[in-house]
Amino acid sequence: AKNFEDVRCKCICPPYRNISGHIYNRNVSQKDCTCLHVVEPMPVPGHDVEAYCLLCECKYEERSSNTIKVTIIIYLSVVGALLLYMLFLLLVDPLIRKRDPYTQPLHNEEDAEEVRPPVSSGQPRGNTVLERVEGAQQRWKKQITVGVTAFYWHKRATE
Amino acid sequence: AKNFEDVRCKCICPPYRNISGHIYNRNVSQKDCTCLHVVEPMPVPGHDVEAYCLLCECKYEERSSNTIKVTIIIYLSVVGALLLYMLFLLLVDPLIRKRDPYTQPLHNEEDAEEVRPPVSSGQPRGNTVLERVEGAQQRWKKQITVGVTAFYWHKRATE
Amino acid sequence: METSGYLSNSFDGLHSNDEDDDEMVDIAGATLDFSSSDDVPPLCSGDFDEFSSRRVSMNGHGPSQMVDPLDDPLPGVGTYEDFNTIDWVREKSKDRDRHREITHKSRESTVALLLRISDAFSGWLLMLLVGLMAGALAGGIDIAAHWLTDMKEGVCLNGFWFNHEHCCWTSSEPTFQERDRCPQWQSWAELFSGTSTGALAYSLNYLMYILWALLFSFLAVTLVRAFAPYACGSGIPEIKTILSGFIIRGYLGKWTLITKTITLVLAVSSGLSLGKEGPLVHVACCCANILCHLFTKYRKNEAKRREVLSAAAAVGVSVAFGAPIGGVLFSLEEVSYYFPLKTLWRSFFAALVAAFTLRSINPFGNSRLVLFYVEFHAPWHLVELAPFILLGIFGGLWGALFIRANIAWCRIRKTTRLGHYSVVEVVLVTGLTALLAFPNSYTRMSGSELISELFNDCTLLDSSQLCGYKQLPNISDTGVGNTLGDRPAGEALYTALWQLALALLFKMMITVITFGMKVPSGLFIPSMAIGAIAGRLLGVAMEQLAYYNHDSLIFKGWCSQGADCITPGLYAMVGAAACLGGVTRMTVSLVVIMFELTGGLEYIVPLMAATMTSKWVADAFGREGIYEAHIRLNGYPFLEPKEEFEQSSLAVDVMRPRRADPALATLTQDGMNVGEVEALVESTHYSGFPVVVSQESQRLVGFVLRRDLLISIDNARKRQEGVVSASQVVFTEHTPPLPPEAPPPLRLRGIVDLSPFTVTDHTAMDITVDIFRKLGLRQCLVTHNVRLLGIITKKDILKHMAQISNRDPDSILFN
Amino acid sequence: METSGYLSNSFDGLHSNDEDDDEMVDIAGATLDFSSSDDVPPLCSGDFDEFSSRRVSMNGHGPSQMVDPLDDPLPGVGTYEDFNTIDWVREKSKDRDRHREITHKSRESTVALLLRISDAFSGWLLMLLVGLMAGALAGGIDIAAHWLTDMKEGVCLNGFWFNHEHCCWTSSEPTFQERDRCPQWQSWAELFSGTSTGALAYSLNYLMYILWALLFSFLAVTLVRAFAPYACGSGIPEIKTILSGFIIRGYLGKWTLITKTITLVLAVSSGLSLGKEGPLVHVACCCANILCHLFTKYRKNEAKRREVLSAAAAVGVSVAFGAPIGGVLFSLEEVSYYFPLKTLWRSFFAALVAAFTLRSINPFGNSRLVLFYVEFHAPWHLVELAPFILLGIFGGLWGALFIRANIAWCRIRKTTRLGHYSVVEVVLVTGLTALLAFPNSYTRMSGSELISELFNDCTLLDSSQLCGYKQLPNISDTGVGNTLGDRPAGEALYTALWQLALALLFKMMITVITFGMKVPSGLFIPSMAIGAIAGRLLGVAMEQLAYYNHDSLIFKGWCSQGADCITPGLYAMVGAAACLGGVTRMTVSLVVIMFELTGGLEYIVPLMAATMTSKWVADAFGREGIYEAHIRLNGYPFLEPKEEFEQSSLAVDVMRPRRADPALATLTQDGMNVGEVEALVESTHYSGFPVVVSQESQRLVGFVLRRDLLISIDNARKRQEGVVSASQVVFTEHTPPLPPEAPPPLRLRGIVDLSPFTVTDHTAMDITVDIFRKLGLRQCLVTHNVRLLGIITKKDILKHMAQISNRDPDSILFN
Repeated sequence: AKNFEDVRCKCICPPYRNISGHIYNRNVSQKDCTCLHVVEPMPVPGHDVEAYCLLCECKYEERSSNTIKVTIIIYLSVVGALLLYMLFLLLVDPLIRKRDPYTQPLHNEEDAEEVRPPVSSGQPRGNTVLERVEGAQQRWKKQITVGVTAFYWHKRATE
Repeated sequence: AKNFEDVRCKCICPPYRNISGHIYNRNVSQKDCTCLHVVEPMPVPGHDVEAYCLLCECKYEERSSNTIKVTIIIYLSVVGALLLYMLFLLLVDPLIRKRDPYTQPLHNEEDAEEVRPPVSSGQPRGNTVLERVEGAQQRWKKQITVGVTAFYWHKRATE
Repeated sequence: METSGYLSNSFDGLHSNDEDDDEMVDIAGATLDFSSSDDVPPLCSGDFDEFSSRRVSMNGHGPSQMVDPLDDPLPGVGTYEDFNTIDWVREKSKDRDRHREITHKSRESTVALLLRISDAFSGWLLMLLVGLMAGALAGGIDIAAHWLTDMKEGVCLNGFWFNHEHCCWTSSEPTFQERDRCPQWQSWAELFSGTSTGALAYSLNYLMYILWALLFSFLAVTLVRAFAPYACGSGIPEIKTILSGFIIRGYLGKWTLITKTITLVLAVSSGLSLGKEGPLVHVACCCANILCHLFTKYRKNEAKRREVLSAAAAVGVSVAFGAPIGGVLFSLEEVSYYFPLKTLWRSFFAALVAAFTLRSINPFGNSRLVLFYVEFHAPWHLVELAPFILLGIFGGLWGALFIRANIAWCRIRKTTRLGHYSVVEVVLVTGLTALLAFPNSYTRMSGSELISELFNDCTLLDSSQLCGYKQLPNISDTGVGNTLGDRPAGEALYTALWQLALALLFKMMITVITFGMKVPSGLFIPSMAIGAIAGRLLGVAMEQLAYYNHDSLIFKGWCSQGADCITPGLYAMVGAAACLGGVTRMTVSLVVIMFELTGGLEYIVPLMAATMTSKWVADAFGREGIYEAHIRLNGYPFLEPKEEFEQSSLAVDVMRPRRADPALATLTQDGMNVGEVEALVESTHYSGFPVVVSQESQRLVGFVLRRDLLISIDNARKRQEGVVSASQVVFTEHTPPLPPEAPPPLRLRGIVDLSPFTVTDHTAMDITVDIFRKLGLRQCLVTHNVRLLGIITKKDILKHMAQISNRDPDSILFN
Repeated sequence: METSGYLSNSFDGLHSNDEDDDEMVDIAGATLDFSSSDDVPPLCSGDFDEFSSRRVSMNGHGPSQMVDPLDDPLPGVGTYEDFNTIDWVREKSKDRDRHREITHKSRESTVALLLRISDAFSGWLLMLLVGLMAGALAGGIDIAAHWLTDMKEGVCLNGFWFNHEHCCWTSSEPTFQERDRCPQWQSWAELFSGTSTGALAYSLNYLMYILWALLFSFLAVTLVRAFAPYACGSGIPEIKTILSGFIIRGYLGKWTLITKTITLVLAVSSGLSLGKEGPLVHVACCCANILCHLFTKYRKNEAKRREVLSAAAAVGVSVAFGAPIGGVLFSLEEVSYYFPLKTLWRSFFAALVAAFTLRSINPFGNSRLVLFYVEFHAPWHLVELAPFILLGIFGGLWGALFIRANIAWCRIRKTTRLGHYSVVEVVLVTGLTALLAFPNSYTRMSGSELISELFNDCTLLDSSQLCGYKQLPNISDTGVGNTLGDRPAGEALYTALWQLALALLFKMMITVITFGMKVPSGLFIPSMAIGAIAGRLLGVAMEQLAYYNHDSLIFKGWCSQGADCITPGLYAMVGAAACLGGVTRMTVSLVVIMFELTGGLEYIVPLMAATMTSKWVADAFGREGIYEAHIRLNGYPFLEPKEEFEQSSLAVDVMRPRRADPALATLTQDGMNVGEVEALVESTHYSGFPVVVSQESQRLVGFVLRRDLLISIDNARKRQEGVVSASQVVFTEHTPPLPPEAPPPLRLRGIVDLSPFTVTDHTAMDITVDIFRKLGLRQCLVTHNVRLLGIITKKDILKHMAQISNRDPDSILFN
């Protein structure tokens, strides 16, 4: 069911002879959205009504205030959640920093082990070839997201 | 300069109350192409004019009768020329047919000799390889334009 | 006699180099003076000097500098025979060489710089010219066709060149009910018998109608037969094939253009169930091809010319429907093969210019580009999607049925003796059409007028039979605006519906046998008319349903009493789109064309729903649209870019020679003499030969085309001293040491393509097909561990594909 | 610490196979529970069985049936590393194999048949989902951004979630002059001090405006930094690169989507000179990428996924401008690399669905999809083309200038220490923008509102400052209709013009430093705003000129006294198109977008003239649009499809190894052991190795990718018994006889691509570049008389092209 607040018929009537412009706004159904129904009181005498109404523009509009409400609330809660999570990370940061940074990432890798190729743990870590490949990426990342990434990689290494 | 005949303002007025529909058609300039200027005599009393005019639709239209005339005349003359040429070919046909069909095409080839590769006359005509290549084309032409091409090739060979 | 005609013709074809598309001139236009001015193109005055300098470098006394294998050293080398496929890579490479040379020269002098700039802008200039010419021609065709169509009915006393509408243009006689009646326009009955009513007048008009129709169609088919057999049909299948790289000389030539323009008007006016839209595309392409001769850049390069032709196809649709964007999308979706972004911009520009030209000619006198332009903005409801989808299903079914029936009929025409009586056929069909069409007012009027009437929404201003609703007492109170609420159908409307239903059946029958006759014939208008009739019928039915059941569950929310909730004109539009979509399988371009016709975005969703449904339904019965079906019927070598290659075969399965065949005919890079080469060439019919290091190793050096080889050898025998059958043919860069008494060798490295495309024998065919499509190859060599195994040509691929889908591989006729 | 972070990250990257775009989840979302549900995709339950069966066939006890070299026998084989380019041919071939298998299976059982049908329709279903999701997100973004923007101004007492307009929705208080004032909406000054006028209220509002702006931008940049650095910028350059085949993991992931959506609203609301249009394209692509995970067909195939992403780019523009056709053309012209016809239909469908979804959400409450939808049909005169072309020149100059200035600024940001202070930079720029923008009403309002106001034509119903013309006495006599004739400018209009001129200057300055900051930022709205201001200024000037000189030669014919002959809103529209065209170098798609915005075809010619001029002028100063410039600035491996390759170099000039380099590292098909292979792989950094018959003959067998090789060897060492460093690596089909005491050989034929692309050394580079572009190759081998000479990779080509145009070849960073 449509909320009664969510429909309106808005008539804009420009200045006519000596009557100044006026905006009329009423909650009526689409069928009744005509100048004759909405413009009340009619500022002109009977024989001028047709000419006056000709100049007016009536538009029927609908909205959904519920959609607006829900959207705004969802938006605010997501922003809030993100901010809280960020704060949490910032607060926990000093606590974690004391621990060995290398033991932490394993938590992730264990989860994903089974779908990853089993070779992942057998590969030597400090491989020079890999390092060279990584070099280019590192250069890129520095150039593109320098500053941003610093913060972010730092966090990752210390998680 | 615009021909006076080439502009019109056409107002179509639908049935209104007890007046039947009517079409008004006048040679007026674009500026004057409004119901008030074109609908004469006005079938309704003064206070109804605005309402009546609202229902009428006035359209200003232009054309160029010269363009039409010239187009039609050009078209007819091209058709005529083509028909005459075709008749000519049909009439001359029996006369030419008596001569050797092989001597005739040379007339064209001599004209175009200089821009064509000089090899064209040295090549043996009844080459079997060529015949085979041509075979496919012939098959195609028969299938696609059979009947039509018969007439046309026949003419070509006998020109 | 016929055979000799073929031979000398194809012989010309082999050696023609510059006047590539105007062979017809030599034939039909022998006494007209076109040929000489065209055979020596105006911009190509230095031909002779170039020729002699080339000859020197060709025969290689002195160090050869020809690093580029694609240089064309002889006129004729690097051109193609009729009914052959071009090599896109070679053509594009040639153009880049040309461009590079101009760029290089432009650094040297100001004149050359100016030449370079003019070269860069010649593409845009050409587009401008194409747009202007095609727009003007379309305007002329519109005016003439209108006039001739009305000629069947009567004549204007004001001036015989006016059609009915223009005759009554300034008259104030027409009344609201009979809008087209004015004293200046006299029907034949009025003219002959003085009366316009009664049985006598009716039969007189009937007779005149049939006689004119027969005359027009007879003239059309005779002219087509006499001057340009290529002018028949819609031309779109052939243009698709040409754009994909095939060469049909004369198909886009001057005689085709003139004949098609003239006979198109006649064919449309004769009242046959055909339209001018498809042929307009052909006309626009002819214009483009002829104008290409003005610019060296486009005259000499088949690939560049095809870019222009793609744009011209867009121009054709643009003027046919007044839809520039739709035209560009049509060219992109339906017609073109190679459509780079540059072409996108240019074709858009050309389409705009053409539409603008047409608008300034103003053929209909109402500033619109098409007769059936509509302008309504009535909203539609989501529930209406159901009937729209129904229309889509109808369109799809009709499309599938039409294609099957038409192809079957065309096959009969091709294979039986019926094909020999094309003139009789056309005259008979016209007579039948005219006989059946006259009594029914909806078939008597031309296709565009019918569509226009069906698309039209009934307002207070309309008085046509289709708007014959019962007058409600309170009509004048509905107030401001010209729209009307739903009303019950009246007597007149019921009559109209019956007539429409009969017209639908008649059009469906007659279109099947009309399309493919030997007159210019487009398919768009008949298909749209059929769809529009079906749509209008459904629309009126829906309207009445809504009127009588406006309180039922479905209609309650949006169809209150007196509201204008169903627009039958919209249904007609959707139906037209659906039928056209079912026949041609267009989707996006069709929606855009329809939406440019209506000028509103509101109806995109209904149109899209209908065309998509139509395409899916039609695809369920057969994957091909009418154009692809005709391409296959005629056996053109067309590699459908939309079709996916599903089989898992390898290159080795498709290549020639097959296992049982004799070994591949190859040339060695040295060691063969002229006589041997000639013997090899003449004993085979291949269009090209791989060059290998030696017969034993089969290591690939390059590829040489039969045509280039023949021309070069013949030329050398004529112009170069001492070349005899015993002369060695050398394809290497440096001449190997020869015995002192040997005749001078013939050096032919210049014509060898040193970078032929190769794939390994393990390459999957789907990848190979992709390469052929995307790069536009003509042939590709197959190697295994760098040993030459065989060759795959486009024709081999097409044959393979035909075999897979259980068709006759021999239906592919050309290379 | 940083280095170790990089390493372990990239190490993950090397071995991640399924969860290809969600690496960010492991990092930022460690404690959220996303990762586990995503790493094992819901539709891929049979992974384990497949794995073991594959292993058997892999190690080849028993006859190997692997004729197809592209089968992926191991998880990880056939995937790509981060920041690498995909091989389109391999991916497409993989998809065809998949499809063939399904087709084959479907003949066996009904279930498989159903699977096949669902597979065929999954593309359409995916498109539907993408359209729905992107439309819904765009609606949410519109609503939230509107609300937050108005938040800078005041708050609604009816409910804090209403923006200014919706707050006054039902109120009958607004008057004709002050349309947006109602008691429910309280500005901050009213709320705090109770008064709405006076210096105090003004300063309070000023302060609150700045504070909110600072807060929004600070939040935006912090969230981007914390959760998804990839969410910054417009995203179009990166999407272009991704669509061309590059892989940037996480760029289209969940975290990027969430962060971009959230921060886009914040950034737009903060009043910075940026728009939401570009980022909406990124958001739509993220949606598409995430939804791809639901369908095996798209999850596992990089090429198929890119087809979906192309469609998603169309969806993004469709919802940004309410222009479905324009969106499709934008994707085609500007963004996409590989755009088959199927994608055309699908993207059109998705764009329609998205537009429909957005319309049903109705974010602006007026059934329009964009704020600045206009609807006027005033005619224009041919003479007006001159000012339109002037606007085109302005747009072109501004585009060229903007690109230079912005790239210079971004380079400074990249190379100096400024880059380290992104948060400070964003906050400072926001502060500056807010400080300068508030006093001028035309900069205070949001970009879309400004454009909306500028596009608007002045009718009797309008009361804005821009319509401040002098009232003529006989106004009410003009009669029917709402249009007005030209009138002299009044006081209010002159004020507005001054403000507009200042706004123009300000916008031009601030946009240069805004674009490229570390917040989501689109360029369409600021560019259009600048053009619209310039256009409106010129339009009003023309109008006044016509009014005061309506008897002069130029205006006489069409500008009679009291006639409405110049529409300033149209000039604003043309100016907006020209500036946007100058910056992005779009042409057709831009015209179509503008024409969908206006809903009328009348203005195609003015728009086309302006955009074409703009493009030509801008191209004269530099060939690249802003997106290409950013791609090059970032060194992405992007092979521009529009650019022509002009040089006459040959493949042999570009290939590696060069003459001075050591010979090409190749593997032999047998005879090497695991240790040797590993040593070779580790001593080089090439991403692939050709396999030859023997080192002496260098006859090519195939090509094997480094990644596949490494994964296979490592896997074999772990899982297969007896594989040690001395085991022979065998790439042949049949194992050669080995000495009895030798360890079992490692058979790796399955990972060899037996049909690598080869060209001869004589192939011109332009052809090679064409092959790379059209087929989407990653590398190509160079042979001479079938002896392997070297290899050309995409990177080599890009480096070569950079060298030709005198750029630093080392700016190309990736493969």
